[in-house]
Amino acid sequence: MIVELTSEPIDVPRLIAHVNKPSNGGICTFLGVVRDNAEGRPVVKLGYEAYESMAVAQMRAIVQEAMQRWGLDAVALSHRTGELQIGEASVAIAVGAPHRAEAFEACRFIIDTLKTRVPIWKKEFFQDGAVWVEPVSSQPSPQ
Amino acid sequence: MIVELTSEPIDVPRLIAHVNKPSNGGICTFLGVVRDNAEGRPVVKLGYEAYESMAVAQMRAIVQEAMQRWGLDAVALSHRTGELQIGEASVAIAVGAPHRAEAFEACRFIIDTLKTRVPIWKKEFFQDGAVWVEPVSSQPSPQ
Amino acid sequence: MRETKRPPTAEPPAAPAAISVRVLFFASLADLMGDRHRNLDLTAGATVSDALRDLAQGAPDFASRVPHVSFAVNEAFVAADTPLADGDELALIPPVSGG
Amino acid sequence: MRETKRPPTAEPPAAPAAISVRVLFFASLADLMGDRHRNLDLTAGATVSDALRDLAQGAPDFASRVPHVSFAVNEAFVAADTPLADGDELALIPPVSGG
Repeated sequence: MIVELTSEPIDVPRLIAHVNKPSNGGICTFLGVVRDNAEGRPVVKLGYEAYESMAVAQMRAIVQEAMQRWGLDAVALSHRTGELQIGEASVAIAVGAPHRAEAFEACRFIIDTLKTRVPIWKKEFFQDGAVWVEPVSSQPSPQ
Repeated sequence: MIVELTSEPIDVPRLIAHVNKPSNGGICTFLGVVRDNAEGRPVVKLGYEAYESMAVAQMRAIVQEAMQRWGLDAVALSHRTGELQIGEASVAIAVGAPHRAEAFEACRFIIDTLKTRVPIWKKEFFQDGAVWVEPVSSQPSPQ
Repeated sequence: MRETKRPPTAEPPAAPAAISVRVLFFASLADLMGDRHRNLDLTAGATVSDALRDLAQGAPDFASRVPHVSFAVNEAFVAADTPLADGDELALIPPVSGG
Repeated sequence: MRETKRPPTAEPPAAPAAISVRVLFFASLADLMGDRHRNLDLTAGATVSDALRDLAQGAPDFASRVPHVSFAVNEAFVAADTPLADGDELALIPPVSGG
């Protein structure tokens, strides 16, 4: 299992290689990349801040839940921190599974769950200012 | 759009780069990789044969259908031919979309549909022989 | 994408007494037929099914495979009762297993 | 994964009259509070809510943010009525937006 926060560009081939085990027939990968706009408003760059120790613990818990639920032996999850330019990956997930259904479902579960309860925050920089993104729907709660 | 058959190893970063447009926020990738077994029986290597001209035309039609259905501007699809070793990618799909739901759904649609109607055949090589894989469920029909 | 590649007919010609089609075999069917393609002469108006009947002669195991085979004429999937034209490329497509 | 990092209590001590917790602020809350952390002295038995009440003093916009904030004690999400212990790390977590 790879679970990491990194201030360096994410090495996607390394994540894919990590989950490419001989028993796996399918690998699903998801990359979140920095878009040039936020609901139409031009974005200059993004910044990501994390409560690092807890973020890694939550990411690990999510990956472990996915591995158990879909019977996986290989998952990699990397999230960037700091400043990112348009087109850079902010998050990368790679899931290997014997068959493709499990790979797709687990990969989707990981990104969806990450967005609801991993303490990481995104700041959008516009030409005339910056805002922290705080989705109304994504408020973590005790579990 | 990248749609190709290739006898060389698939360059996955090139496919991802192709769909990493500034307007896209999510990239979903699927790789089919050569497993070391077929329903438990050890596999030595695989061979892929294609009706090349028709396979490319069908792949292009599937990609175009996905791009129209999910409103995408960038999809890459590459399929190997010839002999492949354990761990090599036989097929790679990269789908970029403004949001992740479309990226996941279109990527899944492309691999599922490819497996039902693109004229490509897989030969499994075991230690004591080889067989063409012919799934009973995947017989293309006129459309 | 699926247009057929039949030669243009500038003037309505008299129906030819015979047509020639090129048949392609793949994967297990290439193994069975011992070749990857064959030129087949058929009477005018012959369908895919007629071609299959011809191919079955001299290939005892061929007929039993036909229910599992799909057909493409000039790279478009067609039904078995589709008429063939001179110069058509008829591909016999065993169950596919790409991906 | 979620074990709390409270110091081991070799012998049952008398309840301290006061506890000290370290509060962490992130993202918009760090901007609002003008800092990324603060040490807070509370009476024994104080809960997360009690800590929030203290923090609201001198930060006029803080109280209106509280309904949108989640709480973690020693890296595990907790409810607002959770009692705090001496040495706890209390993180105030605005709506997350990673990914």
